[in-house]
Formats: sequence, C-alpha cells, structure tokens
Amino acid sequence: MDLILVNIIDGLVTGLLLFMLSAGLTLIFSMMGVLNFAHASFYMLGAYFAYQISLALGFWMGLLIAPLIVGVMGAGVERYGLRRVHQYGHVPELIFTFGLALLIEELVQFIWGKNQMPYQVPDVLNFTAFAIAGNSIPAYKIFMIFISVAIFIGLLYVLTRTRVGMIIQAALSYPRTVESLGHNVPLIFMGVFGVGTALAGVAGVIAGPVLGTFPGMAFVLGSIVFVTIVIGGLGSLWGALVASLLIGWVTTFAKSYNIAMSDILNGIGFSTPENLSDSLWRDLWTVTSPQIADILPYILMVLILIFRPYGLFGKRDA
Amino acid sequence: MTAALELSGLRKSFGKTEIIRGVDLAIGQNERHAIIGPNGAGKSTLFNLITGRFPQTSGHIRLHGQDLAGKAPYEINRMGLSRSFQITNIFPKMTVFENVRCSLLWSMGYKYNFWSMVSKSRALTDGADQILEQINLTARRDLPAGVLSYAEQRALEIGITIAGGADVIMLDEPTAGMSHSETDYIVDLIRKVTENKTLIMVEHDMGVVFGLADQISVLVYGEIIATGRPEDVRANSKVQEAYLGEALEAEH
Amino acid sequence: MSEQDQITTDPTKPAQRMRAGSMTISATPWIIAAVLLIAMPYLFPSRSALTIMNQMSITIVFALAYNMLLGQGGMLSFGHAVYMGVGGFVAVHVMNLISDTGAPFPMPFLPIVGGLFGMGLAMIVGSFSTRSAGTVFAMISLGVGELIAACSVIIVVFFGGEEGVSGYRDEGLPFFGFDFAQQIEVYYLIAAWLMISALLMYLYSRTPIGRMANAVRDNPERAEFLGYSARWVRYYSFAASGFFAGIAGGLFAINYEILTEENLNTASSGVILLVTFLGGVGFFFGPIIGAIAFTLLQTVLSLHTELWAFYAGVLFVATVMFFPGGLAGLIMMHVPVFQIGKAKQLVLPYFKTLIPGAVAVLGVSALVEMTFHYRHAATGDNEMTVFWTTFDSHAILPWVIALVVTFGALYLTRLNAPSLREAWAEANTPDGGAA
Amino acid sequence: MRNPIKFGLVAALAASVSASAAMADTVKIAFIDPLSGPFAGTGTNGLHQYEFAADRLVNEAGGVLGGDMFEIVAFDNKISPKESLIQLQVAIDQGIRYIAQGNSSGVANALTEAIEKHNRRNPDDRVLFLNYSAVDPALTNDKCNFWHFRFDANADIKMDALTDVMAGDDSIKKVYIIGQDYSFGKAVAAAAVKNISEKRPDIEIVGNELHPIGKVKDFTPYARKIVSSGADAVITGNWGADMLGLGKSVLENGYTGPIFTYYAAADGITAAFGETGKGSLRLVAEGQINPPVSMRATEYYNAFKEKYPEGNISQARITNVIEMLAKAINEAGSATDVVAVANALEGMEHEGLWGGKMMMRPQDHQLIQDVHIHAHTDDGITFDYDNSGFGLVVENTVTMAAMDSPTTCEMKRP
Repeated sequence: MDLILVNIIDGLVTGLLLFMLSAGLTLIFSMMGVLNFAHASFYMLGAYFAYQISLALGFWMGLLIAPLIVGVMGAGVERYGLRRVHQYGHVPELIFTFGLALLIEELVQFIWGKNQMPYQVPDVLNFTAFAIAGNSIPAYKIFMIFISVAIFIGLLYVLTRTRVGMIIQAALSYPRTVESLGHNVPLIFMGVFGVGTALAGVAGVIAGPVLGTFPGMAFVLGSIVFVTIVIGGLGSLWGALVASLLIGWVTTFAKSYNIAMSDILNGIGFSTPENLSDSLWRDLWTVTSPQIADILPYILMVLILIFRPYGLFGKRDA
Repeated sequence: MTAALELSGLRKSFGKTEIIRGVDLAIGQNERHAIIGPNGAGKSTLFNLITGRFPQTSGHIRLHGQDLAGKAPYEINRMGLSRSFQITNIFPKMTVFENVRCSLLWSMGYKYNFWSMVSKSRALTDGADQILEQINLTARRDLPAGVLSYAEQRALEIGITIAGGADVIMLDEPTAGMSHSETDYIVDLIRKVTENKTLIMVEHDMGVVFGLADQISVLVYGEIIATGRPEDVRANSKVQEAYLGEALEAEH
Repeated sequence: MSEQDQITTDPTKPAQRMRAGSMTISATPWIIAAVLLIAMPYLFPSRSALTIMNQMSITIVFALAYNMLLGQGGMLSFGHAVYMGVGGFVAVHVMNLISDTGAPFPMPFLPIVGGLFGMGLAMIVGSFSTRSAGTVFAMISLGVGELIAACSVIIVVFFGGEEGVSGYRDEGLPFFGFDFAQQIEVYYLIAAWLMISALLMYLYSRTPIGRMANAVRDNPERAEFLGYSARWVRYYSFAASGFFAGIAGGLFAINYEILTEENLNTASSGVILLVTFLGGVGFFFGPIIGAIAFTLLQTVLSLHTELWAFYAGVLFVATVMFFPGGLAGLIMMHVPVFQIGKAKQLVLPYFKTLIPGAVAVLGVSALVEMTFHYRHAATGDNEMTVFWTTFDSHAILPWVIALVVTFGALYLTRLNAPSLREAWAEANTPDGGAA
Repeated sequence: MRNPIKFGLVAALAASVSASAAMADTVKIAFIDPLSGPFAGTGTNGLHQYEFAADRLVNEAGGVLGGDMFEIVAFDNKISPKESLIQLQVAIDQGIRYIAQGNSSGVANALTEAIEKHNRRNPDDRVLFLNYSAVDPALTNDKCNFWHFRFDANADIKMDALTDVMAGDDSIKKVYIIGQDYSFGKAVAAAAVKNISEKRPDIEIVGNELHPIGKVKDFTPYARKIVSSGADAVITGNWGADMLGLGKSVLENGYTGPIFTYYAAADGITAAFGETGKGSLRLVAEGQINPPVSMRATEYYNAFKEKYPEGNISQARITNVIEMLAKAINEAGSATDVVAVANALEGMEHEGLWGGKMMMRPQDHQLIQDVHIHAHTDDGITFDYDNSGFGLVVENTVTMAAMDSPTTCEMKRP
C-alpha cells in the first residue's frame, strides 16, 4: 500500500516530465503539421546549456537562461530551416527534423565530448523531502512536480485567456481560416516553435541532473514523445497531459511489480511446460513486466491507432 | 425497368444539423438529370452520399436496383457509377496519358495485376488514346497533368470519369469557374461523352442545365421540391418562389 | 512488342515519338550496369573492396525496396529494417538447418527464403497498418519496429539475443562447383541478386498495380473512384516491399553469416530512410546513388575522420534544404539542358563557381577538424594531418592559412554565383522562345 | 546514368582504402572499437591507452624482433557487428595480423566467428584476435577458438571473486540482483545465483530481474523495489548510462548498502557519481591502480596523465596485451607467423605492470590473473578518474582467480 503511493508520486514525476516535452510537440504539430523529430534534441540542448551555465552562474540562472537560448535556437531553426523546407511538403519537413536531430547530437559531442556531464542537483534541493516506509522522496522531485504543474497552468492560461492564445487555439483547429483573417501566421509559427522548443529546454534543464546529461539522452527519449502525443490525440493539450500521465504510471507500475507471464498464462489455463529450458516458448514463459515496461507505450499506441486513429482526445484524424 | 439510380427516404445529419431531409428520387436509364438548388441546399452532400464518401444516416440508395449501403467508393465504382469532383481532382504529377490509362485499368480487368507491363498492352494504350481524342487532349498527352490550364484539367477530369466505362456518370459542377467559351466547350464535350449513358449533374449555370438536362430536380434545404422536364420545372410556381425566380431574373 | 506499338501508332505525333524513343534506350542502363558489376572485381580485387561493394549492393536492394513504399507508394515507414532483419534471421536459421541436416539446398536460393518471410511479416503488419498512409501509417510502423526490435533481446530462441545468430554459408549444396567460401564468389552471387531484384522492382513499377501505387500516393480519393481500393493498393506495395527487403536480409545473411539486433533496431530503419532520401525518392535510380554515397561515407570516410557522422548529418540536412529531389534530382535537373543542347554553356560557369565552392567546403571541414583536434587531442600531441598536410594545430600559421583559403574561396564562390545562375537560366531556355 | 557515378565513387573508395597501404617493418595492431556514437568515449579512451602502451612499453624499449615498431591502427566500428566485420576485412587487407577489440560481447562474438572462418578459408593471411574487454564467458567456453585470446577476467571469474569477498561479510543477509536484459546481464545473474547458493546458502536472494538495455529513462521504480525488498547488497552488471542511472537512483531513494558491480568507473561515471557513490560502490576488476604497486606503475601513470590530462587508465589490462604480444612475437621469432605467436602466447606466464602474476590458460585462452574488489572513494587516491578527486582503491584481492575453474572449451588447433 505504501509502495503504491510512492509509485504514484514517481509515475507523476515521469509523466509530468513527458508532458513538458509533448505539450510543445503537440502544439507544433497541430499548428504546422510538422512532427518534429528533433524535439528531444532541444531537450538535450537545454540540459547541456544549463550545465554549462550552472558552472559559471549556478543552477538557478541555468534554469532561467538555458530555455531562452533553446527557444531562440528553435525559432531560428523554424525561420531559416523549416520554413524553407515547408514548400516541399510534409515528408521533407519531417526528414529535415530527423536530420537535424542527428546533427544536434553530433554537435553536442563535438562541443562537450562523449562522456556523461557531472550536472548535479543544486545543494538547496539535495535533501530528502519525506519518506514513506523507508522510500525517500527527494525534494528535487517535488520541485520537478511544482515546475511542471506551474508550466501547465501557465500554458493553459495563455492559451485560454489571452489574445495570442485565442489565435493559437483557433489555428489549432482551423489553420487556413486564421491565415485568411490576416494574422501573421509565419510569425505565430515561429513563436510557437520557439516556445515549444523552450518548453523542451526547461524539461532538459530539470531532468538533466536526475536522468543524466549525456549525448544519448535525446535518443532515449526521442520516439516516446511521439508515442505520447499520438496516444493523446494530435493537437490536444489535454490529451498530451492524460497520455503523459498514463505512460508515466503504466511504466512505473509495470517496473515496480514483477508480473510474470507464466502467472498470466497459468491463470488463463495453460500449464507450464515441464522442461522449460528446452521449450521453444521458453522466452515467452519467462517474460516479466519490468522487461517489457518500456515497450508497453508502443503496444498501447499501435492498438490505439488501429482502433481509434485520432487518439484518446484528438478531434482530427491523424 | 429498374431505375438507374433510386433514392428513397435518404437522410443525413452532421451532429444535430440535418442536411439531407428525406430525399426520394428515381433517375431512369440514359436520362440526363440535373440537380439544382441554391447554395447550401445539400447538393454536394447528396453527391457524396450516393458515391459512398459519407455514410447516410437513414434511407436507401439503389444503383440498378442494388442497395449501396455500406459500400466503399471503389465498390460503388465497380458497380458502374463514376463521378467527378467540384474541385479538380486528378493525378497532378502523372502525365495526361497516364491519368487516363490509370482510370482504364480496373475496367479492363487488370485489377491488382503485378505480372504484366502496362506499356505492353495495346488495348490500354489505344483505349487511353481514344479517350484523349474524345476530350481533345491528344496534344497534351505527355505533359504532367498539373501544368494543364484549368479548362483542360476539367476536361481531363471528365475524361477520367468516363474512361472506366461506367454507365452512370455523376458530374459535380463541371463548368464551375469557367469563361463562356470554355463552358460551351465543356458542354459539348459532356454531351458527346455521355451518349447512351445516365448522367447526373449538379450545376449552377442555368444555361448549361437547360441546355443539357432531360430532367431537373430542385433541391432546397435538403428536400426535393420539384422534379420534372425543364419546361415544367421552369413553370412550377413553388420553384419560382423558392429559387428559380431569382436565379432566372439574375440571368436576364 | 514495342516495335509493333511503333508500327500501329502514328509516329508523326510528337508524344508517341518520345515514348517510342524511351522504349529503345531503356535497356541500355541495365546492360551497362551488368557489365560494370561483372568488371568491378577486376578493378578492385581486394577483399575489403569486395566487402564494401557487397555492403553497397545489399543497401541498394534494401533502399530500392524502401523506395517502393516511400517514393512510389507515398508511405513513410520508420521501422522498415524489421522486414529485412526478419528475412535475414530466417535465412540464417535455414543456413544452420542446412549445416545441421546436410539438406541439399544451394545457397544462391537462400535470399528467396528471406524474401518470403519478409513478405509474410509485411502481410501481417500491413493488414492493419496500410488502412491509411500519412501519420497513422508512419506511427504504426514506428511502434511495430520498436516492438520487434525489443523482442530481439527478449526472444532469444529466434533472435539469439545480443549476440545474434550466425551460420556458415559454405556448407550448402555446391552450386556449379561454387561453395561461396570466398568473398569473390559471394560478390557475384550478390551482384546477380542485385540485378534480378532491381530489374524486378523496376518492372513492378510498370505493372498496373505499380502504376496505381503512384496514383494512390498522389490522390487516394480519386483512385478509389476509379475502382481501386487505396488500402489494397498500399497493401500490395507493402507486401512487395517486404519481399525485396527480405531478399536484402537473405543477402546480408550470406555476406556476413551473422544477424544481430542491429539489423532490426530503429537506427537501421532511420539509416535506410536517410539513404533513400539522400539519393532521391522521385527517381527509380535515386536510392542506388544514395546507397553508394552513404556506404562510402560510413565505411570509407570513417577511416579518415571521427567526425564522419557530423559530415553525414550536414550533407543530409543540406540535401533536404536545398535539393529536396536528392542527388538523383540534382542529376536529372540537367536533362533538359542536354535536351536543349546547351550543356556546353554551363561548363565554364560551373568551373568558376564549383571549384572555389569545393575549396570552401574543404576549407570549412579543415577548420572543423582543426577545432576538434585543438579541443580534444591529447596535450603535447599538437601534430595533426589534414589533407595530407601535417602541421601543429596549436600554431597560428595553419589557422591563418586555413581561414584565408576558406574565406577567399567563399568570396570567389559568391562572386561567381550570380553568373552561374544566369547561365543556368539561359541554358534552360530553348532557342526561339517557348517550347 | 548512375553508372559513371558509381564508377567514380568506387574509384575514390579504392584510392582511399589503399592510401594507407602496409609498410614493411611495423607490427600493426588493428583497434576495432567505437570511435563515434554513444560509446565513443570508452572507445577513444581505450585507443589512447593502446597507443600509449605501444609507444612506451615496446617502441621506446627498441621494438620487437630487434627493431620492428608497434603501430596501433584505429578502426571505427560504431559498436555495430556489421561494421566491425567490414573493418576487419579492411584491416586484413592492409596486412594487419592482430585485431584488438573489447567493447560489447556481441561485437566480440561476431568477430571471433568471422576470424575463425577467415583463418580457415584463407590460411595465407591468418589473424589473431586479442580480446581485451569482452567478458561473455561463452567466448572462452562453447565458442572458444584457437585464434581468440582474452586478457580480461570473464564475467564468471569476476563473479567468483566478488562472491568470495561477499561470503566473508556476515552482515549481508539479503541480496538483490538486477541487470540489463541481454547475454551479459543474464550471465552475471546466473553466476551470482550459482556462486551465492554454493558459498553462502544462508543469503536470501530477494530479487533477480532484468531491465531493457539502454532504454530505461528513469530507474526510480527499480530503486523502490530494491529499497522495499530490504536488500543489504545489490549486484549488477550494468554499464554506461544504465549503471549511472541505476546507481544514482538507488542511492538517492534511500538505499545505503554496498552495490557490487563490474563497470562503474571512468568515462565520466566516476565524476558523475562523486560523493553519492562513496561508501557504496564496489567494483570487481583486474589491475591495481590505487595504491600504486610500484615506482614503474606510478611513472607509467604519470606519463600517461601528462600526455592525456583528460584521460584515465581505466583498462589496466591493455598493458598486458601489449607486453605479452611483444614477448610472444619475440619468442616466435616472427610477427607474421600468427600460429607461432599464438603458440607462444598459449600458457605464457607474465608479471604485469600493475602487479601480480598472470598466465594465459592454454585450455581456453583465458588469462588467469589477480582480481581485485575496488571501492569508489576520495580517500587514499593517488590517481583519480575524470579528474574528479574520486577513484578506485583496492580493498580485497583474489590471487590467480578461478585458476582451476572448469571450461567447456574444446580447442581445435591448426
């Protein structure tokens, strides 16, 4: 019972982190129709910039400045890269971001080398907030929850209460109409791209110290972000939130409880073969839930796409 | 003799809004039937229902007596119904010749054939060339369809629509956005290529409608208020009142 | 048969003249390719050259298969390595079966086994993924790719875990006396399969279903109203692509005698997308160029610099940004110029712009290498070699020289670019106004 | 249209492959390991250690066979088995007879099989495989061959040593085993279970599980399970980012006991663990760095640090590879007759630079040597890793570990 509570908190942290990435991605997708493969790379840049800044100015300045730099870079990529490729169609756009992701990874290795960076949790937050049955919850995790929730509320406020937000929301559903109403859609695109990547940057800044700051960090997270927004429904902010939390909890619980395939198979009436080690099916019998925890989201996505192609909350067909 | 196309009690709602509100209509073999009506009357929706682009909410559509419920567009096409689109809908990257050849493939029995070369079939090549001749695009044969002029693209669209040999042809505003001379050209073309076929068309241009159609149905707010020969419809007071009057006045 | 066409159609019609012409030249590239493939080992007899050429050939088959989806069918797959991989794994298992049982099975037919299993898997996955093209297809392909790749370490019985599955290619039934122990024999086996598969894939694109694949790519709705189910057309393309990907897998099994997790993972799927796009999806021969260029980058450039992936990334992004038609598109841009007969006019402007341009590119890469060396090389190890010149990367002079050369070349390039642009426009205008 | 291009490109390829053609009087060693991609850090550091060892231990001492110099030729395999096989062919074509590789047992497995096939099919240019780091036990058991020599202690030997030390610690009652879901992770888990149940049947194994390799973003759930299982020792074979992620997560979430592991040092990991890992991390490895065993070792390390201030000697065994190869070549009297060199290596006894005797066991070509249990700390560190002040200090030593351990190898000699 205590462990369930701990897992709920852990899953929440994972889910909210995922949400910060997927929120920007889903905004970018729904406005511009671009599946930005380089999104996780901006997350990585956020972590590296914050690390570099924290060496000179400390963690908090890193948290402030790094996302700004990432956002400006993102806007630059939109202005000078994507906008040019846009005229060729969606597939070249997607492939452009794919190439960009490779390039950013190479660039990071070029500048910072290939080793893990010693980017640490700031001392102020390096203590145990509270413990549940011997499981300590680090204060930094509470801080991560706080930041993510603050960003979600801020995003919701901007989208629903401000003029810019109204235009963006309108552009989510009716991109062409908004354009014909005389709004500077390219500028909005650039802005949304910048803000989306800056959000990814924030995620990188706060995740870097706990999940590690290394050149492979974008690749590890890369495709799972797509999975999230596809499950949630492309273009839906709420969908992104629900899917992020869903994935956070599903993977956390699957890892925490050793549900063995042999138990499931026994439960539905198959009996374990006697000489398991010789059986052709031995690998199936020995599968446990932690082994497959990280591929569960992919299974979920494929199933959702087959039965509900527009995702949980999506309005438009993907 | 069964009607070529028969609609009975056809309804379609989008959310709470009912766009088609109970249409009953029978179109006979080899009839040239025009559906007219003011903007927003549901003409294109009706077209899309018949061709399986949307499922109907209730009612029946029968092609040569066979119910089309639940049939996908390609199945309906194979039963002998072919359509054109209001917005030009061709294969812009392929050549004009290939556009037509593609539309011949199914009806010539090639189906999902992956063992014979299309260029080796004289029947295909000759068939496509004949159609090009009919629609006067032989000179444009090897150009990508996307670079043709608007009128030429419309002509190609009609060519694609009739190429498969369907006996029920549905044209959605074939002369929309054309100049006078272009319209005359297309009307002649339609008359020529729909010889001995059933033609159903939606059209705004009254000149085209009265020049081409044997029968006219007037669709207003999702209901057919009148069906009949052109002169009867023109004389119908309900039509005059609802729609035709102003349209005719505007034309004079 | 083509002669008959010519007799019955009217040769005075310009369009038919063109088509008749294209029929007669179409066999030439195939003959040249075959002759080249036969001659290649005489030019480059070393085993490593053979190995690299084998790798190229396998990549070409795979890239062509991939382009059946992307270029001809308009389907973007992020998990296509799976079909090649599974075909390859089955091929290795069959190879082992041959070794164990001594079954009389000649190795040259092994790729067919791979192809059939690749196709079988594609038929299963395609049954639910080809319902639409676009994002849904792309995401299902990503998901399925990840799933099967993850299975490769979990289902050890079939995929052999991280170590993979290996076998011996020389224990099959000798084929006309060849047992395929030597690289050169394997080279000709793979070359033969390359010719067969490329030809089959080319012919496939000329069949009714191949033509309809293009039609569905451009306008699925219109295709439906022509009697074709867009879904079934996609399904056929997908299955055919799976078949040829499986053939490539079988060839991989013969060449390397081992298949591992890397044959299935998403990185391999990404690479084939890069290869195909780099070569150009719009032309049948595009992926061939892409496969050759990428193999050279990966295998040969990486012998010379650690930064090969960086250069590959730059090349790739630049291609997408400036030449969306890929390398093949770049080549085909020149066809009209040759047809008009003004190609000669381009030689001098090209010379004047591209030479400084090339120097500038090399200069920039030298600067990149020097920066990298300056930052990452061992202390005291100041000596470095770029373009066969050895110097001290910590001294000023080499930097000054590199900078001056680079910027000078850049300046010259910019200076001459407008005249190239003019010459290009001029060369593309036929004499006597519009065509 | 494509053919002239193909021709041109292949011409360029041939030119560049043959540009670095063989020179007469050097003994070339191909170093085939990742120099680009995620594992490039480890690979590059290994390359530096090879180059340094060849220069200092062989070339500065006058070379082998009265003046032939060692040269390390680097090949980037991108940690891909396929690329490794291509690079192997390139290396053989350049006249290289010695192949050194270590990162990833998957690659090692592909290479050892390819080399065995190559040597059988091409008796004129056979090569030897000097495996300096791939520790999958199968390589010197079921999959052993005459051309393969392993200089690192394999996973079973290391686990044997590790559990010897654990067996002596009575405070350990509950052990949790966790590893990456692939051959090495499974081998570690199996060896741990076997050894513990033999040596300390009273220890309860409270957890034994595998997680996907390189895919776990957050190890917290695993850490929770470990903490709530009440384990007072953790055994893991994790390496790279998976090691760092697991270790940090376990320690941050309330675990205080020892973590016994194989690879949790250098390449940024020591620095990233820093203070967090002190008192918990225990590494099993050969080669004693701290405290230094001799003046010679100290000088060697200092010279290395002078040349590579950012580098670490993280694979001490590389010096053994170089020294033993040089000895074997001299003994055989030829660098090209690899059968003679292999015969000389078989059964060779050697006094290592980092202390201790070692012997290349002839039955399976596994080097038998001292295995140490190190602690991650900043006390008593002469040579730290990652310039972080932290490093490894030897706590326990098992001399000539697993000397009489059985092997299933059936060596076929030419």
